[in-house]
Amino acid sequence: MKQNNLIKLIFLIPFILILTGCWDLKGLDRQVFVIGIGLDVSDEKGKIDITYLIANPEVGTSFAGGGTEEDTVMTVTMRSPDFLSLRHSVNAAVAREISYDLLKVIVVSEELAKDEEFIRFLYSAEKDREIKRNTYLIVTKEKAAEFLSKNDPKFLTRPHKFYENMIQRGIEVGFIPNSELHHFFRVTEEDANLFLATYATTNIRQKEDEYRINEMDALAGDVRIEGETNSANFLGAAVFLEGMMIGTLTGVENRIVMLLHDASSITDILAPIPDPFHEDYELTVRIRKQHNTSVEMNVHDMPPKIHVTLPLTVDVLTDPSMENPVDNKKKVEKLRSTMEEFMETKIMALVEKSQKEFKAEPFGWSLYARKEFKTLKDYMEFDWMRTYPEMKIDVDVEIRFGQFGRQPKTPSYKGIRD
Amino acid sequence: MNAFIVIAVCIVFVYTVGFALSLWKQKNKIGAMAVLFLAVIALVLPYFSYFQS
Amino acid sequence: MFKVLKKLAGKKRNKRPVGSEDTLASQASTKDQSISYQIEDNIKQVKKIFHYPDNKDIKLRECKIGASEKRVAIFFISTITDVRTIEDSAIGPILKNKHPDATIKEMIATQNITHLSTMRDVVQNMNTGNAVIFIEGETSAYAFECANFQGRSVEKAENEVVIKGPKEAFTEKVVVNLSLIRKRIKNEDLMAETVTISTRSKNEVFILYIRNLANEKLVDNIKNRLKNLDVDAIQNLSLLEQYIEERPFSMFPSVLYSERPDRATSFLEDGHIILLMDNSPDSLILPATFWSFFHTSDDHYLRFIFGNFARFIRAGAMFITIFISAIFIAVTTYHSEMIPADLLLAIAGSREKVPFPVFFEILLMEIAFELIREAGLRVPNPMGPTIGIVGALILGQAAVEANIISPIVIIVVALSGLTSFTISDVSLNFALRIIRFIFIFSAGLFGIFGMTSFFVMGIFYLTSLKSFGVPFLAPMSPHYVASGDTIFRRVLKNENLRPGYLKPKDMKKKSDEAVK
Amino acid sequence: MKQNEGKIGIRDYMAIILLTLGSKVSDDTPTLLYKTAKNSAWISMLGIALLSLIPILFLLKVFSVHRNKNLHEINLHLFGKVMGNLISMGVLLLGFSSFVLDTSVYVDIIGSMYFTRTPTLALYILMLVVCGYGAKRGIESIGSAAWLTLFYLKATLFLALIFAFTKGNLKFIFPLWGPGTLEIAKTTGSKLSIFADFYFLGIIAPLVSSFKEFRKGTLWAFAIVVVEITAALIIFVILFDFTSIEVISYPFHETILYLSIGFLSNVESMFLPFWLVAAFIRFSFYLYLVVTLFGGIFKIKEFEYLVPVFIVIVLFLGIMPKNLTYTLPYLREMILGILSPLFFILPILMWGMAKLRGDFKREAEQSH
Repeated sequence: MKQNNLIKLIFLIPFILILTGCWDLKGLDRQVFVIGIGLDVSDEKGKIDITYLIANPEVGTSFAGGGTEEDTVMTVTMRSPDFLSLRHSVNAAVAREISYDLLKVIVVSEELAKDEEFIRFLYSAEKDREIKRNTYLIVTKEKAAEFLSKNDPKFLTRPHKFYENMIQRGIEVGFIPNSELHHFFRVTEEDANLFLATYATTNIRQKEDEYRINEMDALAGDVRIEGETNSANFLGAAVFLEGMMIGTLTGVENRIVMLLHDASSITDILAPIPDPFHEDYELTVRIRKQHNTSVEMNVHDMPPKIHVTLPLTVDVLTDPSMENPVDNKKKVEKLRSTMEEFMETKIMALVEKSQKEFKAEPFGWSLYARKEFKTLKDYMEFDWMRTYPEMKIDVDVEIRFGQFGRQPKTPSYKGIRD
Repeated sequence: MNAFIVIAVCIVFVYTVGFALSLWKQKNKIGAMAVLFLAVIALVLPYFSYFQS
Repeated sequence: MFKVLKKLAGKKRNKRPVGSEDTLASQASTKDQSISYQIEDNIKQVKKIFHYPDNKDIKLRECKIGASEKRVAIFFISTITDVRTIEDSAIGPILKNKHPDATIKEMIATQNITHLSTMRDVVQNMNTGNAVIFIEGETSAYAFECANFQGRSVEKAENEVVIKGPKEAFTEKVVVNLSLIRKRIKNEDLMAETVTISTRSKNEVFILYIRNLANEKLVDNIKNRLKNLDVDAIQNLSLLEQYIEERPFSMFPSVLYSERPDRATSFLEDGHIILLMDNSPDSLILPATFWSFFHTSDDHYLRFIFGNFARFIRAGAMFITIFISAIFIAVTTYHSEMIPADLLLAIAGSREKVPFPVFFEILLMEIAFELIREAGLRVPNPMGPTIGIVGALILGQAAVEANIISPIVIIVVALSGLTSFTISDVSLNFALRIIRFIFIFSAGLFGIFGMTSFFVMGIFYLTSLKSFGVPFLAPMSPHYVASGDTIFRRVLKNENLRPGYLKPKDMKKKSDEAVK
Repeated sequence: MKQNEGKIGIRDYMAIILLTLGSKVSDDTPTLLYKTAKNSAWISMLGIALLSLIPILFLLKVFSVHRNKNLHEINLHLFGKVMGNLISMGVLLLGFSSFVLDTSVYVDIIGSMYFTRTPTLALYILMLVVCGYGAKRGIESIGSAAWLTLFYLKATLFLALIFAFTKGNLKFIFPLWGPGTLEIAKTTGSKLSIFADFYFLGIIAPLVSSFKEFRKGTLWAFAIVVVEITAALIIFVILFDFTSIEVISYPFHETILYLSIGFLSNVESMFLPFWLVAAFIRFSFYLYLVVTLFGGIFKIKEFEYLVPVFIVIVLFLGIMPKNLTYTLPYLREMILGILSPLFFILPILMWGMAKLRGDFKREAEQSH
């Protein structure tokens, strides 16, 4: 018995040794890492122009062997039916194997995103094992190829770092939506909602009068930013319905969507809003959402009604009119009512825009509707998409004041000017 | 690869037949037949499933 | 098939050793005689057996008893006896004897004196350092103890170092070792039986156990195994270990080897059995489980949290030493997506100028490390550390500068080498180092899939392993009632049970009152 | 102390069940449920659990009077020599085919999700060699290995599920009744055999140290497994929503592909080894069961010598289905469909036979 085991073991060794093939082996130094994939319309039907943004691993490392003066990135554009076959065809120009391990973004030009065919190309991403569902989708105003090659981040020499940080920060402050492919597929398949994708451009307007000044209620490219900084802007959202781009949202609109949507991870928003005490000035407030939005729905009425209550905690951080609202109950009330009104109008404008212009909603309210139905069949018959534009929606903002800055009181303006 | 598979299958076949023989000697004839049957299946099966496709 | 193989395997085993014509037999036949009435014959006989006077340290002193004028012959081997004792307590009193009727027992002033009736006993006594006295006209001889073997004195433990706790270690003299243990267990139930295990050199093994604790079956099993050994000579315990273990080809040791009397004692108190032998500055503890190799005495000498912290570190080190090189290979060649982006680029960047694939690079450095290690061990003492520094630092640095090895590989290999030193048990240490290479191969061939396959096979192997009937991973699995001292230990007060896998006669280590 | 040679304790026994049944969340079992029960798969799972309890309890009842017999011996005892052997043979055949299908599903997962370029055959051989080695080492070794690794395997699974839960949206489980109660009931009926493994566990019943532990272990493990699978089913839904979940073939792997934990953005290769260990132990156990049952039917005592030949047969049967991703679910469903009624009826039948033969009365007399 014991002897036999030994013999078995001896049998096993060649099993393992001979069977080995190293089939999936890929040396790190024999790969190049794609950080971003750009998709553009091509004039040939069934094909698209695909651009790879490839990182140079040697940049940013300091080794005894001596550094190099090579470029940080390179871009390659080729025409291809999808981005699976391209991985090999691109080797005509690129020396090493293409790896998607570091793939962070898929960039789509607005032109292609608005094309009906777009969804066909994007779905090949779900088939490729190496493309992760947490890759971000970015829509650019110009051609994706142009965006990728023109974008020249400052300070962040590693391109993946740039995209990672830019998107992370953008989502945190609410300028851009969380546009993971996972959500794209999910929303598209659910077929009831709008999907929001990050909107970005390097095509910054040059004419003075077309700039918007110091306000985020704009799309990427429309904001005036001076000085030498990154050549790309990430602001606002591209709106997708059934896998096709149908419009855009500005930065502020995107923030509203994220505030209303429970699933978004927005933590706090710093924003200027009009000072109720003095027309010329704006107060800076920090808006935090501490509870989930409460959505009451009556789907059995015709038209269905939705009542949304948005509980917000607001810290008033500046007081340019130097009115010291903290002291005075009346002033606080005034502040509250004007603020609520201001927000409600902003929100209602967006809701109306979604009902009229997009005919679908990005707020995730269909999820609340689901609770009202017992089975999927009932829910399908209700047809959220068709019903939504006719719904009666009203939004109620409830503000609780938090802190009033580090030092709640300011000396009164008049007192100083005396 | 193929050669290796053939050799491995043959080794297993011989091994199992040996076992069947020893069962036969232990007067467990049904068992021996069953094991022999398995061994034959193991020998023939690769032909149909692996080498034909 | 398997029958044939069995036969083949069996045949190899039963091969008779070539040229087994035994001179041992003739040696034995001369010894089988009884002691003669004639002292002349006896002296001649002993002289013949010991090849006196060719054998230089065999001494014979002939004299006559002072009063009765009987002839007396005293034999001893001068190099292993205390000559002074012989002079003072035997030769002196015999010569100065005044009473003609006095027996030899009345004359000699040593602690004990034994009566020998065959030549075999005579030879054996002389070989163990006793002096033998023949007296004219008597058919028996007398032996008295005066053995004095040379050896070291008790020194510090070198391989199993502790920070806190006793420092003394076993020496090559079994008497000293036994005394070190007796010093710790002052109990008449501590048994120290001897078994002679070799036919030519007559090596003796002391089997130590506590009578009312250790399982009798276990003791009998081990005694039988020792008695059944049929070898000419087993010099010391390290060799004996290989004779009595069940799986000589196994990667894992099944007998614990310790040079610390305190450690041996604590195992004795748990119901284990200890083997001691002359010429071995250590003890064999059996049965041994995986955990006993993993533990050190320090774990219990240090306070609960510190001891467990040490264990935690050691467990981590064990994991690292086995896996890190393999993981590095698997991850960089098969699963590069799991490396964080910056690190991935850093590794890829550093590898651009390196000529070898990762697998080969790691293998190269691991082998280099093992070379340095082996060299450092064999080099004369003062040069040892120098070799280490030269090897590790200079070689590594130069290899990186010459773009032969990427710097990250140096980190990985250094880490895996460094962590391997945390396992103090020599056998386990070797096992881990070899297993590391197997993992490196499996990772190079199948990535994480290969590693996991091998790992699972290892687990299956470990769980089926037994040391003298005790599962290797007990009491963790299969579960036994025990003090719970496996990866982590408990508070000392709560470790109040003996390990159940030994089936000790008394499970409770402490009575409840003592705990309170 | 209590452990005799060749027997396993309650820990090892439970660990085996938890690994073999618990790892069903990570193969294509969820997909089969989602296919018809959609987002209410977890409800149908609870239904299956409730329904499975009946045969399991009957089975335990039967085992309680035949403590030293294994499944095959009980079959012989209850149904007579011919019928008993036939039933055991049928059970063996079904068990064997589901073993073949399960392994090929796993190999398909490994091949399509992690080792895309490695030939299936190579993966298959390596996996079966490891499992064969485990099966040859015997039930004690498998049990010990299961118990040793159980904690780590479950901890990582738990971690993955927790992270998935934080990423998901709980509202996706609505509408609660999914495709309607009828569909859910249908799913419950046809997929009952998810717990058919409990029937096969009867093969090792006498190897558990005592019947009390066998019963306790079975019931506890059953409860834990039900909770585990239900939780996983809910979590997959709230992560992917009912539309996507239908198209995903291996939800667990899709989940770990999507997850990112802290600074590690791709963690699937970190979960892979743990999942693999579970798979190896699971299939070692299955192989052991199949070989033991075969040995039992044909009275072969040294059944471990059969392992190599079974490996070869499984291997070449497993690679046979062409176009794995299309035929596998179909075959799997077929086997599950056959097993479901059998799993429900056989134990009741066994109980009935035992009742007829008066086994229970004798037991009662003995206890007095």
